[in-house]
Formats: sequence, structure tokens, C-alpha cells
Amino acid sequence: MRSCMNQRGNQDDAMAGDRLRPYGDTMNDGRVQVSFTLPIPDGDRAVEAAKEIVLSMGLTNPVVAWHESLDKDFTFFVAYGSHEKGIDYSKVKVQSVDVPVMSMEETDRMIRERFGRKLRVIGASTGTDAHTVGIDAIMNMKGYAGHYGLERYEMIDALNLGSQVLNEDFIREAVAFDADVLLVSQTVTQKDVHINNITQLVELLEAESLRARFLLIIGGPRVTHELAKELGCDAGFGPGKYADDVASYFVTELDKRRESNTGR
Amino acid sequence: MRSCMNQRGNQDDAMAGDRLRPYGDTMNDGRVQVSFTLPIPDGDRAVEAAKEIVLSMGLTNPVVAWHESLDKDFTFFVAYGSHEKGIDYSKVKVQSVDVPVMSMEETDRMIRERFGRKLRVIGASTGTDAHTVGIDAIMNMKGYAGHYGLERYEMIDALNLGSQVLNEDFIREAVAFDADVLLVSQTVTQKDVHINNITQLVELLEAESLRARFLLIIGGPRVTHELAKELGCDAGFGPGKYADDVASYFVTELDKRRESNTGR
Amino acid sequence: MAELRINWDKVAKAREASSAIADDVVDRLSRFTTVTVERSIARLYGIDGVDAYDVPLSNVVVDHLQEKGVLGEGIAYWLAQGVLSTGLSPQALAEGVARGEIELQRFEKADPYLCSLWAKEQAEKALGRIRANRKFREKKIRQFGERPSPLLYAIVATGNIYEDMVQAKAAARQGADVIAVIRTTGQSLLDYVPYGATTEGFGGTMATQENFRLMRAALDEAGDELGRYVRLCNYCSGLCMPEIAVMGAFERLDVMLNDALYGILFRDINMQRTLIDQSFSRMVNGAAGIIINTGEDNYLTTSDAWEEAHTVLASQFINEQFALRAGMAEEQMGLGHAFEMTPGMKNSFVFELAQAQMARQIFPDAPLKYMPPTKHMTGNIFRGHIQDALFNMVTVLTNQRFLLLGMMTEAIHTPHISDRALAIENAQYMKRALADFASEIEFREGGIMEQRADDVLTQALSLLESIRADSLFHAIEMGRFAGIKRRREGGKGLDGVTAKGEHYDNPFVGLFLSEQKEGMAV
Amino acid sequence: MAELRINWDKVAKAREASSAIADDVVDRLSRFTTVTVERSIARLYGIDGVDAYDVPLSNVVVDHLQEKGVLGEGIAYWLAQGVLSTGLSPQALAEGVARGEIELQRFEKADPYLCSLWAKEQAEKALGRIRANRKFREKKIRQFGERPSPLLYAIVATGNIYEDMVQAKAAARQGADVIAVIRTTGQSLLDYVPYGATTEGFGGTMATQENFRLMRAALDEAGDELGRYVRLCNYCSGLCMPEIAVMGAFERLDVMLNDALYGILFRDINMQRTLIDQSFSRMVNGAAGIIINTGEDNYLTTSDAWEEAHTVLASQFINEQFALRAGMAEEQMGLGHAFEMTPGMKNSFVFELAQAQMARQIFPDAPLKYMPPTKHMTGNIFRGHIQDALFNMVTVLTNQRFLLLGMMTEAIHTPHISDRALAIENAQYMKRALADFASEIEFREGGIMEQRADDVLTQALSLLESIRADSLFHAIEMGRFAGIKRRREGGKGLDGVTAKGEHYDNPFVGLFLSEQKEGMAV
Ligand code: B12
Ligand code: B12
Ligand SMILES: Cc1ncc(COP(=O)(O)O)c(C=O)c1O
Ligand SMILES: Cc1ncc(COP(=O)(O)O)c(C=O)c1O
Repeated sequence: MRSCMNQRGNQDDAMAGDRLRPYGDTMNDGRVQVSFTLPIPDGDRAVEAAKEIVLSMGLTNPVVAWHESLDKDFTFFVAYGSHEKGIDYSKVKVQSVDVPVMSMEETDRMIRERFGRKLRVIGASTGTDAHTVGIDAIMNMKGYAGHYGLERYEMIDALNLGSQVLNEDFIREAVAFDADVLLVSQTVTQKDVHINNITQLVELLEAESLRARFLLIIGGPRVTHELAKELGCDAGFGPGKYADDVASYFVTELDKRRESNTGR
Repeated sequence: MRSCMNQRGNQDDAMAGDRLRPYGDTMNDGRVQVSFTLPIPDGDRAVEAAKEIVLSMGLTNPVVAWHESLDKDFTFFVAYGSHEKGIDYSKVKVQSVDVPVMSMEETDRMIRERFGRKLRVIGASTGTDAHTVGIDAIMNMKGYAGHYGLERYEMIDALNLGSQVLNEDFIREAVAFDADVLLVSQTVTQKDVHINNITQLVELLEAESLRARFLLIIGGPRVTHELAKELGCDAGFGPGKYADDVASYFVTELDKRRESNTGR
Repeated sequence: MAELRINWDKVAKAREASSAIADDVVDRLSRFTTVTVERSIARLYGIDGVDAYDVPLSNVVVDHLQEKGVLGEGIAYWLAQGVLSTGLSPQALAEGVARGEIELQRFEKADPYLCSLWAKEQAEKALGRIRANRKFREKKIRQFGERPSPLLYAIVATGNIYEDMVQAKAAARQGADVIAVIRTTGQSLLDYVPYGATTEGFGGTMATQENFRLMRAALDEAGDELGRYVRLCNYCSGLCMPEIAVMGAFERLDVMLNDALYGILFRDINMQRTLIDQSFSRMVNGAAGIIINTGEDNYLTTSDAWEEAHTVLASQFINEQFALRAGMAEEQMGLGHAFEMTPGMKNSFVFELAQAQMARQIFPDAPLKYMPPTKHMTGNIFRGHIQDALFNMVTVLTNQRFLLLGMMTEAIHTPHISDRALAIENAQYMKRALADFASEIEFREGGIMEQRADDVLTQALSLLESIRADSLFHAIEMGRFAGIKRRREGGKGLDGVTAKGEHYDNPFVGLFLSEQKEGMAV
Repeated sequence: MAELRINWDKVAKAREASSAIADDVVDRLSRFTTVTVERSIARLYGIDGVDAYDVPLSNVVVDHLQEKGVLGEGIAYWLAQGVLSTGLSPQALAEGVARGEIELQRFEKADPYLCSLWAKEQAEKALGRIRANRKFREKKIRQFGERPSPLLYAIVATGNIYEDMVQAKAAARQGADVIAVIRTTGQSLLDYVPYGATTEGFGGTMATQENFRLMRAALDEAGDELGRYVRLCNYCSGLCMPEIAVMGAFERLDVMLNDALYGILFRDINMQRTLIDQSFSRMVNGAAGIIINTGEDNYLTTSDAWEEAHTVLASQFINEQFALRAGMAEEQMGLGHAFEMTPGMKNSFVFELAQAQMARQIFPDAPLKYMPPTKHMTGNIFRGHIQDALFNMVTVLTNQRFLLLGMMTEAIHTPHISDRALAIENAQYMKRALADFASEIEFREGGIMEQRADDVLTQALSLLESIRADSLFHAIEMGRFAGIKRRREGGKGLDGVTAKGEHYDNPFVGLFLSEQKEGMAV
């Protein structure tokens, strides 16, 4: 393989070894496809402007493969270029939830053994967000994509408030339910409405000194663990994550916290 | 319109006025779509690496909308980001052929009046390039997309040598034909084969002190006027250019040269 | 045209059951009115504008009457009393109420008969304005010629009406026939309609009368330039159904989303409230010559498209009956359905085609609204574009009236200007490439397509029969649609429902119903 | 399956004319051999490797004989003489020639009868190697099961065989059934086959025996891992048709592009030369159980796809006859056709479907090779992806055997790894979504589809009849195909044609022809 890599080309050159570059059809060719619209009329100058946009992204050998007028003052472009610089892959770190994923049975067993009681989980799609398919996927009995939801777990009491729940109401219900875990789903992200909404939730919890009382987990198509941490939540789950991922996480985390609380 | 622009948003902010940014759905939002493959396995770290690639292109608010394993060591990504910097549109200049485009009749009339003889034009797809549709589009009687080819011009003698003509042969034929204009088509561009081929042609012409004798015009899907000039040709024509564009150019240019030669 | 063999007996039975279901609802709810129905009457009488706190004057007067406990008599009655007593206009009265200077319930000296005469007379004026709009639309369409099916229906959703206008005009020039301005999230839960031009919204733009006006003008401009009539669409589902219907009638909208079931299921609006609102809003739409779009396509965004296809058909039958009771012509019933089977399924195209064709034949005169794939769209925009192409093909092959343009970026963001342009290109290409395909083929008798259509019809019929036995209210309580359960007394807006009093009169009902009988089919 | 009604009478007449056309060509050319035919015989006898100047030894010996003016007797004869005279192996003889130590024409003492016995015996050994490959392929296919139609055929074209291998394996894992390694531009004009593994190419990779071997091993590895047999394809059109066919037979290629007409028209190769080469190369392919792919699809990249569709059909009829004369079974004739009508045309899908279906019915047992849109692909990769989707649909509906994967970036570059992955996904999606559609529909009798098919057939028949009257040579001189005119004595490679001498013998012809009769259909 090593020698084959050499035969495959510029692996030898100065930066090749430690830089990660996009791959078109040859190692380190750096090819990237881009498309965008510029608010200018189509024509030679527009194509030149598009090329400069591509160059300004650090892409070399720009090819403007397509340009088309969308309206008198808008032109659409498809272009290719090479990301020659690449990035340093060794420096790429991810903040991810890394708890081993347990099956439903394992999770139930762990709760039974370590807590001796059911855990209470409350969830909702909050703010003006009316998308429930995501939170339902996590909570509903039938689950999603072959992963059962939390309602089916024997040792979990799951309460799904549905959609468009105001932060204030959500907190009230959580206290009333004496929840261990809060699950919040956010789908609409236009103008960062999800960020504002979660920020407000965290602030409200803090204002009422309730933040430490709950494990706060958020999820949705644009949610990452990193974002969740930034916003002051405990964890975040995006696409491709199911009830088992979330349950494994909160059981393990609650157990850890219990341990450090009881001083063990 | 001015006030409407204001209402449309961040037109007021510092850089907005003189910067040209991509347009997604709001003035100056800068949204750009990109896709690329990275030679790494799919997973959280890959997504993070993709995000860094997007950021390293100067795009903010990166969204990795899709990632998919293409093979164990290759992952494909679709992402969006904002080109907030934009470019300075006032600085975007184009080198383009700017000669008014004449109809076939006008061109014929001009040749008749200014030269009093037929102009001789020789064309080919040179090197190993076997793509003839482009040069045929310019030269053949029937032309292309509703634009008649040079063979139909009364005052032009057009000779199309077809494909895969070696540079040496091409020059020999051009001399034999006593051509005024050379037309070269180049379609295959992989590994810059077209650039090498044209460079060689120009060098050969210069070596034989023939360069000044002909107007040298190149064309093809990846040819721009700028590229042609860089390579030492007189003009370059890309997609969407037809016989009338080329004829208008060379008639005007030859006329100009004749004038300066005769010292008028 | 290729046609499926359909069991028309089952269709007739399904219509019969739906008719009974709708009668039952109308029967239970006809004794009530709602705050938004009354506000829409206020608007019809010319009450416009907002008070010092930006509260619309229509809310001010209706809230005032409700506070005084006299809303049951109806706003028409109180305005008549006020006008006849003071000689002031309805607008002046409302302004007086806003300033705290007038209390409408105090005026009760005019003869109720005179009141109803006034109410009727003034109503005719309002109708005149609406009729003029309808005539204008008809004239323009006659002038430019009607657009062939499918109408390409594009959405704009920037949140900013001025940005929306830019994009709407671009879309029209690219070939869109209908522009729908998506509403900002949450507006449907507001129990008032915001006022004026707006530039902030999430996932959509506020539906305000001024925004309607601005967009209408933009599209008229583009349409005149292009030599075709560009239709404008907005939403009147939600807590203000009839009010927005009135705004749409005043500003010459052409298409409006109008579906109480959508509000109940997806917005948790109280069912009694919104079914009452729906009834009057459809009368308004009907008189204005507006085509409504119903929302059963949304069920499949939550439920499985293969398993629950029959709920869409059942809902279409019910929506048809509700529309008939509001006096609408078939030609105004843009019943919804959708292309939402997973691309992972074998024969997904074949079954989608079967269902779309079935809907087309069962509702032959209804301008069906066909929704593109949304649920199974992903961040893979390239695959997304071909999912949309298949949808476009089915639309063309089955001759749907409204083709809602699918966006390859559906899973990512509200459309960019280029997404829309590519979507239009996609639809136009499919329309051209398959132009006469439907008339070149026949469907195999008893094939999987006919079987599928019959299965869906059979299941829809049995669902409708069970609903008929229990009432629509009960069916919703049981989660029959989209798997979502809603309580009869739950959800938003029940407090806006009021029993009609002895003088209650809504003169528009009769006027609108007869207007529709005369009105041309669109 | 939906079928078109076809005028079988016209089909029979077209076959008759084509048969006469092919007979005429064979008749005129059977007196000649060519340098590459002789080199391929040298290769079959085991001559391999290059000399000090990188000239293949097969060229060295054949050039040597040509120089000496004795090539007309055939290499088999001279090698036999050499072997029988010296006891050296053919390879050792060739090396001697390369070193300038041996002059083959000097050996002429062995009895020509003994020479032909030796030649026959050694030829059987070579055939053994080829047969073993064929058996191995058959075994693998039995073991894993044959892949259903259409076979997804992906190209790799990086220029670097090692990079090609990476991409080919990735493509196989993504679902490709056939990997074609595109040849670098210009190779088809080389009158020798380069040697060894290569890493530089333009628009493709050198076809060398070592490259074949490397790629074969890579695909066997991927195939075993995936539990399916992954087919390998390369090109044997060009100046070295039969030699590359031999290399393909030795390295177990499964599919080879093989078409003299392509070389004549698109590479300006002399028609006499390449038609002779084609004849023997097809015998080699045939014996090796290789499916050939013909190149009439290319006509439509130059000419208009609507106007010139009949030239494709006419060419298919001619190619069929040439293949029959080389002893091939219908099952090995991957006749080419293409989806190249402009997307701007009304009913383009309908007419493409008609033509593809017509080809399918006229050549029912031939594993047709169906080419995706290329000419009307643009830099608009999004539209390109749906052009390809329509092509994929037609392929599925008409059950073509080879689906050449269309790339959305066709107009831009040779495929990136992701282009190929998206293309495979596209094809698989269409295959799944329309799985049983063809059996759900029937085509309207006398509709525009049947009319189109009949028009194309009628025009093809009349073209064939005119060619029959004038000879194929004349037709090409007149520019009947792709509008390209080529002179009978023009083009490259005529100097490689030699009249056969009195001792001329090619023992492989008989062997290969009888091998094919016994060989299983693939
Ligand atoms: C279904 C749908 C709807 C349905 C919702 C029905 C319902 N009952 O939920 C209806 C039709 C009502 C709807 C309406 C609207 N929608 Co909508 N909708 C969608 C759609 C098609 C699918 C979303 C979905 O269900 N995905 C499937 C689920 C399973 O995925 P998921 O939510 O990502 O969940 C997974 C993970 O993220 C995670 N997860 C999610 N939540 C949580 C929570 C926790 C705690 C954890 C641990 C994990 C987790 O687990 C899940 C399983 O892996 C998307 C487009 C698309 N294809 O993505 C648009 C989309 C989300 N909608 C959008 C918009 C704008 C709207 C509207 C505002 C207007 C409109 N364009 O229609 C309205 C109003 C909605 C409102 N007020 O919020 C936009 C959002 C744009 C943006 N990024 O801001 C999208 C992207 C469409 C678009 N391109 O415009 N929509
Ligand atoms: C048709 C075609 C062929 C035909 C050519 C037939 C013929 N008689 O020309 C055949 C099938 C033979 C062929 C073969 C190959 N092709 Co080819 N082919 C194409 C295709 C589909 C269309 C090209 C075309 O005809 N365009 C239409 C003409 C009118 O456009 P145009 O050339 O740009 O010309 C216009 C302007 O540029 C300008 N112009 C052009 N020349 C000139 C000259 C002058 C003087 C002026 C003034 C103007 C001018 O005027 C014209 C009118 O506006 C393209 C893909 C695509 N859709 O673009 C691939 C493509 C060009 N081919 C390609 C390749 C690699 C090959 C092959 C090497 C292998 C292969 N992949 O098949 C072989 C070998 C060719 C060789 N040795 O050169 C690649 C090139 C990649 C690259 N950028 O390097 C492409 C892009 C396909 C791909 N994605 O792999 N090909
Ligand atoms: C019938 C109907 N009404 C309304 C809406 C939108 O409602 P909202 O404005 O609450 O998002 C939809 C959404 O697609 C719909 O189908
Ligand atoms: C039959 C046939 N042979 C050969 C080729 C390729 O030839 P070359 O290697 O000369 O590009 C093609 C191109 O598609 C073809 O169709």
C-alpha cells in the first residue's frame, strides 16, 4: 500500500504527508465543487467575478463550469477548484459523546442496579418549533429506524409534551414531573432561532437555580454535541442518533454524577 | 429601489457597499454550496474535518449537510457556508474580445471593401485531440446553434483539417495554404494537455519566425480570451461563441494591423 | 390518457359517508361563532389599522364586545347599532373604542330589523370590492390566456417581504405560475393578524395585509412584463382563518391554504374553534374566486406514506364535503396529496403514480395540489434533485393542477434563489420530455397499480365509515390522522368560541353563498 | 413487458442487406493480413516483453519480417521455421531478433507441412490459456450467481493505473458490475501496445497487459470480498485491435470495445486495415468469451440524435453480421446505442424510450450497451444528474444489458470518485423505483412511439440497401455515418496491410471459430 501510494502521485511532495486535501480522482488533487449565486448580471465580467470568488476561497485552478442568469441581476455558477493547502488532520479533534452504546435491556439493567428506581425523562419540541418527528423518534414506543423509543424502556418514565412548548411551560412541567433528564428538540434553525431558544431556556433554568437539577440534552438535524456544550447543555445529538444512544449517555452520566455526589 | 434595498437588510453595514458576496436568499448572506470527498473514513471526526475544510475556505457558519462513505477510506460531503468577506467587484476586470459582432453579410462586405480579396482561414483540432464538433461548429457550412460557419462566408476561404493534426503538420499546411488566420480547437484539458499543446505550437511558430505572419486564434470549452493571451495567441473563444464572433474579431483585427502596417 | 379501473361504487360510498360526517360537524357547530369570524366581519365592514399598542382594531372591537359579554349578538349587529346611533363609520367607531371613548354595547336603540338592513347593505359594498378583484383576475386570465397544467408553484420564505418580492419576481421570470409566501413559524398560533410590512420571520414571512398588497403588486408587475397572470398564494389556516381569508379577498390572492384539520393536528388548535372558522373562511375564499389548498399531504410527513396513504384520501373526501357546504365549486378545491414514499422502496415510482392517478380520477374537476418529497429528502442534494424529478414526472403523467416545486435543499434550508431556479428547470424539463407519454401508454388491468389504488380506496372507505359512526371529533381524539391525538376541549383558541345570541346575524353568509353560485368557475 | 409492434419484414430485409454488405467486405479483404494481426499471433505464441528501446518484441519481429519483405507468409510460418530450425522458443527467437542476432527469414528449411503442424499444436496451447480464463470466469459467475440486468458499467480514467485501481474498487463496492478503464487519448493511433504498469495518461490510462493484470487482480479482490464477479472492460479498437484482444484474453477481461467503424470515423484509421484487424480481433474475443461493445452510439455525439438515429440501427445490423462472421454468439454482441436527444426537445423521453425498446426487440439476445447522454450535458451538474436519471429509467424500462453510467460532470472532467458514486446511486434508485413499471404498462398501438420506431427502421433499411448497392467502403467515403467522410486509401495504418503469401497460415482462425461453437454463451 505504501508503495502503491507513492505510485499514486504527489505523496512525496513537501506538504503531502501531513495535510489532508480533498480528493477528486487523484491523491491530493484537492478538487472541490462549489455553486453559488452572485447578485450581478450574467456576462464575461460575472464569470470573472465568480472565478475570483473561487480564488478567494483559496481554491486554485478554478474552472467556472456553468453560469446562468436567474434574473436580470442574479447569476448562478457551478465551479471547481483545488484546495491545495489542505488542513492538518492530526489537529482535527471532535467533541463527541463517547459512551459505549448499550441495548435497551442493558440500559434497563443498569438503571435497576445503579438507581433502583425508574428514571424520569421529559421531552418536547420547544418555542415555536412544531417539528415532532425527531423527538418522537427518540421517545415514542415504536421508536425510529428500528431503534425502540424511551417509552418502551421498563426503567424509564418518559413524558413527551409534543410541539411548540414554551420554555417557561417546559420548565414548570419538568419540575412537576420531577424529571431527571430534559430532552429538547429543535428543527427550525433559520436566523439561529434554535440557538436563541436554547440560550433562553438555559438562562431561565439558571435564573431559577434549576440548571444543576436536570441533565439537559438537546437534539435536531443541526445539533452537534459541540454546539450543545457551547450553549450550556450537557449533550447534543444530531441525525443518525436514536434512543439507545441518548439513554446510554444519560444513564452513564447520571451514574457518574451520583457517584461523585455521594463521594464514592 | 434604494429604500427597498435597505429594507432587504445589511446593506448598511460597513463592508456591504463595496463588496460583492454570494446570495442565498438574502442580500449579503454569502451562502455557498460546496461538495468534496476526503480520503478518510466516515465518522464524527470526518465531519469535523469537513467543517474545517469549509472554514479554511473562508466560509463562516459551516453546515455539513451530508456525509456518506464512498469506500472505507473515502467520505463524500455536501456543505454550505457563508462567504462573508466577499470580493471587491469594482476591481474585477475582464480581458475580453470586444469587437462589435457583425452579421455574415456585414463581415463579407467589410472584407470586400477593406481587403479586396478573400481571407484564408485554416482550422484544426490539434495534437491528440479528436474532438471536432467545436471547430466544425465554427467552420462548417451549416454552422451551429443557428450561426452559419465560415465556409458559408463569400469572402472567406476556409480549410478545416479535422482532428488529431500534429502541430508540425498544421504549420506546414498553413504555410502551404498561405493562411491569414489559424484556428485551433482544444477540448481535452486533463493534466493541462491543451496548454502544453498550444505552448508547443507557439514555440514552433516562433522558432520558424512565422508567429507574426498569422493571426492565431484558439477555442474550446475551457478556453478564455485571457488564457489565449497568456499562451501567446491573439484571441481565445469559449462556449457560446460562434463563427460570427470569431469572424468579426479577425476581420477587425486584420484590418487594424493592415492599417498600422501601411502607416495610415 | 392512461386510466386506472376504479371501483366507483366504493367511491360513492366514501362520498356518502363523508357527507354524513360533514353534516354532523356543521350541525354541532352552527350555533357558535368565534372571535376571528367576528373580526373578519369587522374587517369586511372596513375596520382596519391598529391601536397605539399595535393591536389590530378588529381585535380591539371584538375583544371589547367579548369583555362586555355581548359578542354572541355578533359584530354586525353592534356595528349597525353604533352606526345607526352615531352616524359614525365602523372605522371611526373602532377608533373610538380603541381610545376608550366608545362602548359599543351601549348602543342598542335601533330596530334590529333596521340593523340587519344596514348590515346587509354594507355587506354588499364589501362584496363589491371582492367581486371587483375576482373580475379583474378573470379579465387578466382571459387577456393572457390560462396557463396549462401543471401550474408550477414556488415558495418564497426569506422572512423579509422585500427580499421575498425580489425572489418571487425572479421565480416568475424563471417560469413559476404561482408564488406562495410561506408564513413565519408560529403565526398560525397568534389570535390576531400582525399589521404592516414586515422584514423579520423564521422559516417564512408574516402574513399581513400590507405584505399581501406589496407582493400582489410585485407579481402584477412581473406578470404584465411576462404576459401571463402570476398567481399569489398565502395561508389562512391557523387561529385567524377567516380574517386572513378576508385579507386575501381584498388583496386579490388567488390561492389560499385552508384546512382546519391541519391546524388541529399540526398546530394544536382547538377543533371546534377552527372548524367553525374554516366554514366561514371557505365562504370568503369561495366568493373571492380563490382556490383553496387543503393539507392532508402533511399527514405523510409524520406517518408512513405507504401505510397511511388512505388517511389522505379519506381526508380529501371530508374536505370536499366541507368545501361543498361552504358553497365552493369543485374547481376551487385544491385537495392536497403528496409523494412521500421512501426512495428505498421497490416500485416507489409505480405506487406513487397509482395513487396520484387514483386521486386525479376520483376528483376529476378539483385542481389537486400535489406535494413533492420532503420527508425523505436529505442533505444529499444530488439525489434530492432526482427524487424531485420522479415527483415531477408523476405530476405530469397524472395531470395534477398544482405542482409544488420540490427543492433539492429541502432538508437543509428554506430555498435559495438558485434552488428554486433549478427546481423550476427540473419541472419544465420533465413536462417537456414526457409531454405525451401518458397518452402513449395504458395501465395493465389488475396490475399492481390498480391493486394499490383499490387497497387505498378500500381502506379509506372503511376509515370513513368508522368516522361516520363516531363523529370526526372522536376520530381526531383517537389519532386517526397522522397518528396525532387531540382532545375536543384541548388546544388553542377554544375561549374564542361563543354561542350565538338572539340577534346574531352574519349577512355575508347568504351573500357569499349566492355570489358563488353566480361566480364563474376559475 | 410492454412491447412495440414492429414490422418484422423490414427487419428481415435489413438483416439480408447487412449480410451482403459484410460478405462483400470479407470477400475483398480476406487476401490480406496486417502487422497487428501478425503481432497478435506472435503474442499468442508467447512473445512478450520489450527491447532495449521499449519496443514490444512482437513489433520487433513483425517489423523485421516486413523489412525483409516476407511478412506475407505470416509470422506463424516464420516462427515455426525458426523453432524447428533452432530448437529455440519463439520468445528466445524474438529476443535474438531484437539483439540483431537472428534473421528469421533465413530459416526456411523445414517442410511447410511440419511448420503448419507445429503452428497448430502451439496454437492449441495458447488456446488452453484462454480457455482456462473463460472457465474460471464461468465458474466464478456460477459460484456468485449472475448479476441481473442492467449491469452498471462505470469508467475510471485517472491516467494512473494505481489510482484507477483505488477508484475501481470503490466503484465496485458502491455497486458497479463492470469497470471500464478508459484509454489515454491517442493510444489508439499507436501502432504498438505500450508495456508495463503506467501512471501517466490524458483522459484515460494506457491499455497495457500489465495494467490489465493489475486491474484484474484488484477487481477479483473486490469481487471476492463482495461475493460477486466484477467484470473488467477495456478497448481494443484502434491500430492494435487484435493484439489488445489477445492481451484481454490472457488477462481475463470480460468486455472489450471493438469496432472498426469507430476507428475509421473517429480516429481516421484506414478502413481496410482496421476491418481486417477487426475480423481477427473478434475471433479472439469470441473464443475468450468476451462480450464486445460496438461504437455506433458515438455517431450521435457528432450528428443530431433525432435526424441520424437510423444510422445507429443500420450500423448495429452491420456489426451483428461482422460478429457472426467472426463466429460470435448473439450473447456476445454488445451492440451500442445512445440516449442523445436534446433535453430541449418535446417528448425526448418518449422517443428515446421508443428507440431503446425497438433495439431491444430487434436484437433480443444481444447484451446491448446503452450510452448515457454526453453531448447535451453541460456544466449544470444538477440538470445533468436528472438527464442521467431519465436515461437510467429508459435503460430499466427496456431491459438493456449494459447501463453505462452517466456522470453529471460529463461536460467538465473525467469522473471524480463522488461523481461515480452519485451516478451509481442514481441508477440503482431508478432501477428500484421503476422495478416493475414496464410490466404495468402497454404501448398504444400506432402511437408516436411505434411511429418513431418504424420511421427509424425504415430509414435504416433504405440506408442499408444503398450501402449494399455501393459497398461499405463507398458509404464511408460518402460520409453516411456521423457525417464523417474517410477515403478508402486514407487514414492511418494502410502501410501495415500486406497480401498473404503462398505459405500464409493463421492456425488460430480455425481453432477460435470451433472453440466458440463449443464455448458456452456468457
Ligand atoms: C416533517 C416536516 C414538517 C412537518 C412537521 C410534522 C411533525 N409532526 O413534526 C410540517 C409539515 C408540519 C412542517 C412544517 C414546517 N416546516 Co418543516 N420540515 C419537515 C421535514 C420534511 C422533515 C423533518 C423530519 O421529520 N425529519 C425526520 C426526523 C426523524 O429527523 P430529525 O428531526 O433530525 O431527528 C433526528 C435527530 O436530529 C435526532 N433528534 C431530533 N430531535 C432530538 C431531540 C433530542 C433530545 C435528541 C437526543 C435527539 C433528537 O434524533 C432523530 C432521529 O435520528 C423537514 C425537511 C427534511 N427533509 O429534513 C422540513 C423542515 C425542517 N421544515 C422547515 C420549515 C421552515 C417549516 C415551516 C416553518 C414552513 C415550511 N417550510 O413548511 C413549517 C412550520 C413548522 C414550525 N412551526 O416549526 C425547514 C427548516 C429550515 C431551517 N433549517 O430553519 C425544513 C428543513 C424544510 C425546508 N427546507 O424549508 N415541517
Ligand atoms: C462529443 C465528444 C466526444 C466524441 C467526439 C466526436 C467528434 N467528432 O468530435 C468522441 C466520442 C469521439 C469523444 C472521445 C473522447 N473524449 Co470526448 N467528449 C465529447 C463531448 C460529449 C461533447 C464535446 C462537444 O462536441 N461539445 C460541443 C461543441 C460544440 O462545444 P465546444 O467544443 O466547446 O465548442 C464550442 C466552443 O468551445 C467554441 N470552440 C471550440 N473550438 C473552437 C476553436 C476555435 C478556433 C474557436 C474560435 C472556437 C472554438 O465554439 C464552439 C461553439 O460554441 C464531451 C462532453 C461534453 N458534454 O462536453 C466529451 C469530453 C470533451 N471528452 C472527453 C474525453 C476525455 C474523451 C476521450 C479521451 C475518452 C472519453 N472519455 O471518451 C475520447 C478521446 C478523444 C480524443 N482523443 O480527443 C472529456 C474531456 C475531459 C477533459 N476536460 O480533459 C469530456 C469533457 C468528457 C468527460 N467528462 O470525460 N468525445
Ligand atoms: C393546509 C395548510 N395550512 C397551513 C400550513 C402552514 O401552517 P403554518 O403557517 O402554521 O406553518 C400548511 C403547511 O404546509 C398547510 O398544509
Ligand atoms: C467502439 C469504441 N472503441 C474505442 C473507443 C475509444 O477509443 P479511443 O481509445 O481511441 O479513445 C470508443 C469510445 O467510446 C468506442 O466506442
